[in-house]
Amino acid sequence: AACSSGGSTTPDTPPSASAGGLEKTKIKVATLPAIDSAAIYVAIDQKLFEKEGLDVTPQIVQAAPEAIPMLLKGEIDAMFGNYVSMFAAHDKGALKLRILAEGSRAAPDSLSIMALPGSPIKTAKDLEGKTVNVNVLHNFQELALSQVLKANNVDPTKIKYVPVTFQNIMPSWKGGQIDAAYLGEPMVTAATSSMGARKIIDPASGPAAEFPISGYVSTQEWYDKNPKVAAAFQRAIHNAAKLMENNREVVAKVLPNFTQIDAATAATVTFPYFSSNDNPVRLQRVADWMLEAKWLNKSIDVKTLMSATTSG
Amino acid sequence: MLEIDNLSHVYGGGSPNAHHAIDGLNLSVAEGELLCIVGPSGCGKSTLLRSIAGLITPTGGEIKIAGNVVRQTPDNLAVVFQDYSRSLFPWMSVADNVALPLRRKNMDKSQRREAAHEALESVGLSGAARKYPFQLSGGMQQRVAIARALAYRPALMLMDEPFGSVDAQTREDLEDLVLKVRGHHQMTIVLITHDIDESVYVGDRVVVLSKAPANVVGDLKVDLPGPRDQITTREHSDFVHLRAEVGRLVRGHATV
Amino acid sequence: MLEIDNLSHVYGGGSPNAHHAIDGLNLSVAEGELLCIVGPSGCGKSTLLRSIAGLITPTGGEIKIAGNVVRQTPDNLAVVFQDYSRSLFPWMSVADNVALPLRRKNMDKSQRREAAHEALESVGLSGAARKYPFQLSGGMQQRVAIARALAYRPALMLMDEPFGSVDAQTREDLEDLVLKVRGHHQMTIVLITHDIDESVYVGDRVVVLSKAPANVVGDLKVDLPGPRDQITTREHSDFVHLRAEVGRLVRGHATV
Amino acid sequence: MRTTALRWLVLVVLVLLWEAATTLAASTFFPAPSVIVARMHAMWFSGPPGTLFLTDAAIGDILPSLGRMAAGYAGGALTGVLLGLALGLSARVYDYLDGVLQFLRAIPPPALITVFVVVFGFGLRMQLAFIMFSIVWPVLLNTADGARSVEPLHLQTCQVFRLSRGERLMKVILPSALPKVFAGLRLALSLSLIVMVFSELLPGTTNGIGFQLTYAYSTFDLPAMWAGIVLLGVLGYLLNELFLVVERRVLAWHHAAQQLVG
Amino acid sequence: MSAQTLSRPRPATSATRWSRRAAGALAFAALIELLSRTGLADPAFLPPASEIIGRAAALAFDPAFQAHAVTSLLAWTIGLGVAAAIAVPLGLLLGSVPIIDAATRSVVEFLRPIPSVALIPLVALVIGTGLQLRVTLVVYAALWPILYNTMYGLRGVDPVAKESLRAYGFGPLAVLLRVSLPSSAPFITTGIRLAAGVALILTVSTEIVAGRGEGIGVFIFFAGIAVPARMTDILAGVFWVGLFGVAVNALLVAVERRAFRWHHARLGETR
Ligand SMILES: Nc1ncnc2c1ncn2[C@@H]1O[C@H](COP(=O)(O)OP(=O)(O)OP(=O)(O)O)[C@@H](O)[C@H]1O
Ligand SMILES: Nc1ncnc2c1ncn2[C@@H]1O[C@H](COP(=O)(O)OP(=O)(O)OP(=O)(O)O)[C@@H](O)[C@H]1O
Ligand SMILES: [Mg+2]
Ligand SMILES: [Mg+2]
Repeated sequence: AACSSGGSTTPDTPPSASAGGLEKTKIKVATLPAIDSAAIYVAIDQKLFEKEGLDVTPQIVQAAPEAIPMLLKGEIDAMFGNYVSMFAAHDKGALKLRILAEGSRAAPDSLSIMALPGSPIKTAKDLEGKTVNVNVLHNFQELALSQVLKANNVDPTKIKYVPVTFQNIMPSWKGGQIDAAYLGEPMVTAATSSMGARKIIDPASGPAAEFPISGYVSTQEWYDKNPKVAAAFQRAIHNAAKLMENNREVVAKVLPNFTQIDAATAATVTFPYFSSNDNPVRLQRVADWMLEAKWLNKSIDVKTLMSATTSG
Repeated sequence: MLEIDNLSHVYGGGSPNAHHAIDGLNLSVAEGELLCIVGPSGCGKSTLLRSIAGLITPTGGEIKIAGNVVRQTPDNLAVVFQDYSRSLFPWMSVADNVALPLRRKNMDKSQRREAAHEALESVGLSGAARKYPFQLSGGMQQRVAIARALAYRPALMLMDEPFGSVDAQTREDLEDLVLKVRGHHQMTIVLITHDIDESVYVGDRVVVLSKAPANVVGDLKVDLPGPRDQITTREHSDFVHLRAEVGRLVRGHATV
Repeated sequence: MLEIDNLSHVYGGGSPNAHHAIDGLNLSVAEGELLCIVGPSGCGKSTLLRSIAGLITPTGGEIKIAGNVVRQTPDNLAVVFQDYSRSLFPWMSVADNVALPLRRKNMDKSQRREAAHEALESVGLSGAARKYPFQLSGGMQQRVAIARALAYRPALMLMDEPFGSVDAQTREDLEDLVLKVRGHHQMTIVLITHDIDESVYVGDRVVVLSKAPANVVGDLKVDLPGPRDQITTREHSDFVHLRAEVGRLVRGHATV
Repeated sequence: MRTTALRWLVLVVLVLLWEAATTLAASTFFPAPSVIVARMHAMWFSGPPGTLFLTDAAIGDILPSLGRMAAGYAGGALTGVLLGLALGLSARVYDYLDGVLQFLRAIPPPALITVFVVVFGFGLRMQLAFIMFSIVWPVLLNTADGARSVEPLHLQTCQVFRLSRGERLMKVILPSALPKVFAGLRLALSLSLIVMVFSELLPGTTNGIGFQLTYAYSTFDLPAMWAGIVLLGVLGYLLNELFLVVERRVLAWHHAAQQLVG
Repeated sequence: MSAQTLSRPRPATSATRWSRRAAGALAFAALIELLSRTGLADPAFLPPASEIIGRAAALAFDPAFQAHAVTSLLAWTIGLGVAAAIAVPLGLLLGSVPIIDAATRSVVEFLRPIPSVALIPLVALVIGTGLQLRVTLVVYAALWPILYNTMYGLRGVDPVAKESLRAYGFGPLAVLLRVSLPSSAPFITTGIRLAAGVALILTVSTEIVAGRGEGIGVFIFFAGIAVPARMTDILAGVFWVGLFGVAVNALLVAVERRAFRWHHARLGETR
C-alpha cells in the first residue's frame, strides 16, 4: 500500500534520457470524465509527458471531492479539480493546496443558461424567482453566474438553485422541474440542436469572462518533495494546451478515451480554453469572489499556491 | 352421521420411506353416538381423526359426514388435539383461547365471554381464565383445549387422548362432563384413548384398531345399563367383561 | 441421594397474580430408589421436577443431590419432559436426537450410534431411527424421549408422566423396561404419574402431593414381594390395598 | 437499572477514547467529538426558548427530514407487512410476485433516479417513493417468513373451528408472525434514516439532514458533516429506544413465554 | 368455503409455479413496455422493456461488460461472506447474553443509521479506495439484517427444547450451538437473503458514486454522463443486477430448502 509521505506507488525507476534527476517518474493523476480534463490526455497521447521523463497514469473519478481522500492517502499524486472546491478545502484545512498547473477556463458559449422554446423566460431579468439547476450548490456555476447577473442588473439572490446531477438535468428540465437549465458542454450543443433551446445568458461573459474553472493540484507536502516532477508536469500540460489552442483534432481524438462524447459530437462542441500558462491574477478573482460570497473564512493569496511558469 | 369407506392413507407417497398409515378402513358412526377408538401407539388413530376433520386428504377412500363427502373441514366440528399444548395460542389469555372459536357462532362479545367462563369452570379452571397458556401446567393446558371444544358445542366432536395428562380424579370428572354435555346437546363424539377402562366407561361403542397400517380388528357395542356412574358402572359385570375383551384385542396387536 | 428441604416456589413473585406452586416441601429419596409422585393436575409436580433438575431456581428452601446443593443442572441427570414433543429437536433424526446427549459421555461416534439404536429398539422404535420427530405419532415421540433418557444411563432419572401417550400394552412394557434398566444400572428414579396403579406397580415408594401449593400428604412404602410382574403383582392383595390407599389420598385433593 | 448504568459507562468510555484518538490524530477529516458537539449546538440547538432552543437551521433541516422519514417508514412498513402477509399466505401470490420482487429488491436505487424523476417528479413524492422502495424489503421478507412459519397446529386449529379469513389473519397469523415482523421493522427503522439521507441527495432537494450533510462535505466543512452523522446516530438511537418500548408492549406475551427457562 | 383458501393448499407442481413466475415477470415487463410505448413515461428516459432486455442480452457477450460484472460480483461475494462471518457469531453473542446486548446497544444503534455515502470519504481516507472500500461499505450495510435476524431468531427458540439439552448437563454454549442456532437457522437465512440484496445494492451504488475503473456501477455511471444519457445501457445494467439478485435469492432459497428440510416439511410445505 502507498505510504502517505511520498505518494509514490512504485519504487523510483531510473529516469529516462531526458529525465534529469526527477524525484519519481511514475505518477498517478485523478481526472474527471469531462472535456476540461483533456489536456492531460492530450499530453499522454502526444507523448509530452514521456518527453519530460514522466509516466502518467490518469485515474478517472466521479467527482473531484472523491479524489481528495486519495490525494491525502497518497493513492494519487495529483488531481484535476475545480478551484472553488479546492479553495474551500484549503480554507477549511482539509488539505494544504498546491496548484501545479492551470487547467481550463470558460470559453464563450461553453457554459450557458438556457430555456426551452416555449418558456416565458426571454431575458436574464426573467430568471428572477425562477428555479435553475446546478451541479452542486455553492460552486463555480453559481459564483460566475452571480457576477454576470449583477452586471446585468439582475438580483442573483432571487434565483432558486437546486442541485441536479448531470444525468437528470434533461428529464427534470423537460418535466418542468426546473425553469431554466444551467448547462455545460456537450449539453449546450445537444440542447440547442435537439431541443431547440434558447440561450438566455452566458454565465462566463462580462466580469466572468474566461472564468478559471479547474486546474491540476496536489498537496503542498507532495510538491515540497517532488518539485522537479511538478515542474515537468506543468511543462507537459502547458505544452499540451499550446498544441490544443489551434488544433481541435488533437482534442477530439482523445475525448472518447475518457468522456462519453463520440467523435461526431466532439467535432461540434465548444471547447473551454485550455491554459498554456499560469496566471495568478485571473485565479485570484475566483478566491476573491468566494470570499465576497462568504464561502471562504479568510482570503487566499493565490500567488503563494502557484509556481512560475517554466514552459515557454 | 359419519361414514368412512375404504379409507387409506400413505405418508410420503412415492418416496422410498413411504409410510402406510391406514389401509382400507371402514367405519360408521351414528348420530349422537360416542365412539371410542383404541389401538397401539403409532397405528394411525390421529391420522384417522385428522382425515375426518378434513385436515389431511386421505390418499384413498372416502369420508362422509351427514351424507356429504369431506373435502375440507366440515362445519360444526371441534377437535381436541393430542398435542394440546401446541394447539393453544400463546399470545391469548386462556379465556380468549376458549372464546375465539365462538366468533363463528353469532355470539356477541359478552356472550362469548360468558360461554368461555362457563366452559372453563366446568373443567375446573375458572381461576386461570386470565392467565396465559405458558403459565399453566400440562394438565391444565389440556383442560383448556377441552373447554375450548366444549364451549363450541359442535355437532361432531373429535378428541385425541383428551384426558391423558390429568390426574385420576380429574379424569373421571372430565369423563362424566363429556357424557353430560353429550346428553344435553346431542353431539356425536369420536374419542381416542389408551385407557381401556375409559373406553368402555364412556363409549357407546369401542373400536379397536390393529397396528400400522390401521384397520378395525374389533368393534364392540357397550351396552351398560342406565346412566353411567364411576363406581357402579365400573363394578358392573358387563363392564368387567368388556374391558377384558378390549384388553385382549389391544394386546394382540401391541408394538413393543 | 436426593434431599429436598423446605422447598418453596412462587411464580411471578411480586406481581399481583403471583402463584404459589410449592410451599415448604420436604422429601428425600434414597440411592437406587424409584419414587413415584402422584398429585392433582396443576399442583406443582413438574415445578418440583424442574427444580430438582436445576432448570428453575426455587424461591425458597434447598435441594441437595449426593450432598451438594443444586444450583445448576447436576451432572449425570436425565429428564423426560411432560411436553415431550417440544423437547425433541425437529432438525435431527430420531436417532440423532437420542444420540445427542451421549456426547457428554466420552463415547465415540459409533458407540453413540449403537447406544442410540439399542435404546430405540428397547422402546420398540428401531424402525423409526431415521425419521424426523414430526413424522412420528404422539406416543412414538414420547418413546423417543424415553429412549433418549435411557440411553444416557443417568445416576438420577426424572420422568414427568412418561407413559401418558402410549397404549396399555406398550405402557406395561415400558414400565417393565424402566424397572429392568433401573436394576441393571443402579439408577435413582423420580417418576411423576397420574396412573395410580402404575405408581404402585413401579414405585418403591409413592408420594402423594396436595393440591397447590404442593405439599406431601402421603408417603407410602410399596413392599411388594419378588420381582414385579404385570399379572401376578397386580393381583397381589398388598397391591390392591396400596392402590386403594393412594386413590383415597389423591381423591381427597381433587381439583374439579 | 444496572444495565442502564453499564450502557452509559460503555458509551462514556467510548466517547472518551474517540476524543483522545481524534485529538492525537489531529486530522481535519476526523474532528474531536467535543468539536462536533459544539458545532451541533451552534448549528441547531442554540435557538430561542420559544422554539425549544432549535435554530432556524434545525427547523429547516431536521424537521422536514424527520417528516419524510416518518411518512416513508409508515408507508414502507405497511406495504411490507401487507405484501409480506400476502406472500406468506398464498402460494399463488408468492409465485406470481416472487420473481419480480426479488428482481426489484436487488436494484440499486441510485441507478433508477432518472426513472424516479420521470415518474414522480421532484420533491416529496419522489422522496417518499424512494424511501418506501428501499425499506420495504426487510419488513416484507421477514413478514413473509413469519407468516409461512406459523405453527401448523395453530393453523389446523383455525381450520377446525372454521375461523374466517380475517380472524385467522388478525388473531393467529399476525400475532404469531409478529416477533419476526418486528425484527424487520427494527431493521427498517434505521434503514429509513439512511435512505432519508439518500433521498435528500435526489435532484431538487434543498433541505434536510442529508442535504446538509452532503453540502457540508462538498464545501469541506467537516465538523458540520460530522454533526450530521452524529445527529443521525443520536436520532437512530432514540428512535430505536422508542421502538423497543412499543415492541415490549406488543410482544409482552412472547417475551414472557420465552422466559420459561429459569 | 372461502376459509379454505387461507390454509396451506397442496403444493402446486413446479411447472405451474415456474409458469406463474414467468407470468409475473412478463406482466411487469409488459407494464414497462406499455408505459414507454404509450409515452406515459418519456421513452428517452424509460425505454421499452424489449429494448432494455435486448441490450442486456447483447451486453452479456461484451467482454468489457463481463469484466465490470466480475469486479462487482467479487466485491459482493467477499462483502456478503465477511458480513455473515461477523454478524452470525455477533448475533449469537448479543442474542444470548442480554447484558452485552444492553451494554453495546447504544453504540450499535448509534452506528446503524449512519449512511454509507457519508462514510465513503472517511473510509477512503483510512483504508484507501480500491476493492477494500466497496467491501467495507458492503459489510457495513449487510451486517445488520443478519445480526438482527439472528438475534430475533434466537428469541423464538422453544424454551422446552433448550431446557431439554440443559437437563443433560450441556452448558450455555452447547445449548446455543446445538439448539438455538439450528432452530433459528431458517430465520437467519432469511436475514442472509436480505443482506444479499443489500450487499448488491451497496456494491453497485458505491461504484456509481466512487467506483474506480471497473464495476457495473461504473458502467452505469458512464452511461449516465453521456449526452444524451444512454438510458437503455443504464437499465440494461440494472437489469443484470436485478437478475443476479433473483439468481442469488433462488440459490439461497434452494440451499435453505435442502438444509432445513425439517423446517419446511414440518410446515407442510413439501410432501
Ligand atoms: N407427517 C408424517 N409423515 C410421515 N409419517 C407420519 C406422519 N405423521 C404420522 N406418520 C406415521 O403414521 C403413523 C400413524 O401416526 P398417527 O399419529 O396416526 O398414530 P397414532 O395412532 O395417533 O399413535 P399415538 O397413539 O402414538 O398417537 C405413525 O407410524 C407415524 O410414524
Ligand atoms: N411459568 C409459569 N408462570 C406462572 N405460573 C406457572 C408457571 N408454570 C407453572 N405455573 C403454575 O404453577 C402450578 C404448578 O404447575 P406444574 O406444571 O408444576 O403442575 P403439575 O403438577 O405438573 O401439573 P400437571 O399434572 O397438570 O402437569 C400451576 O398452577 C401453574 O399454573
Ligand atoms: Mg396420535
Ligand atoms: Mg406437569
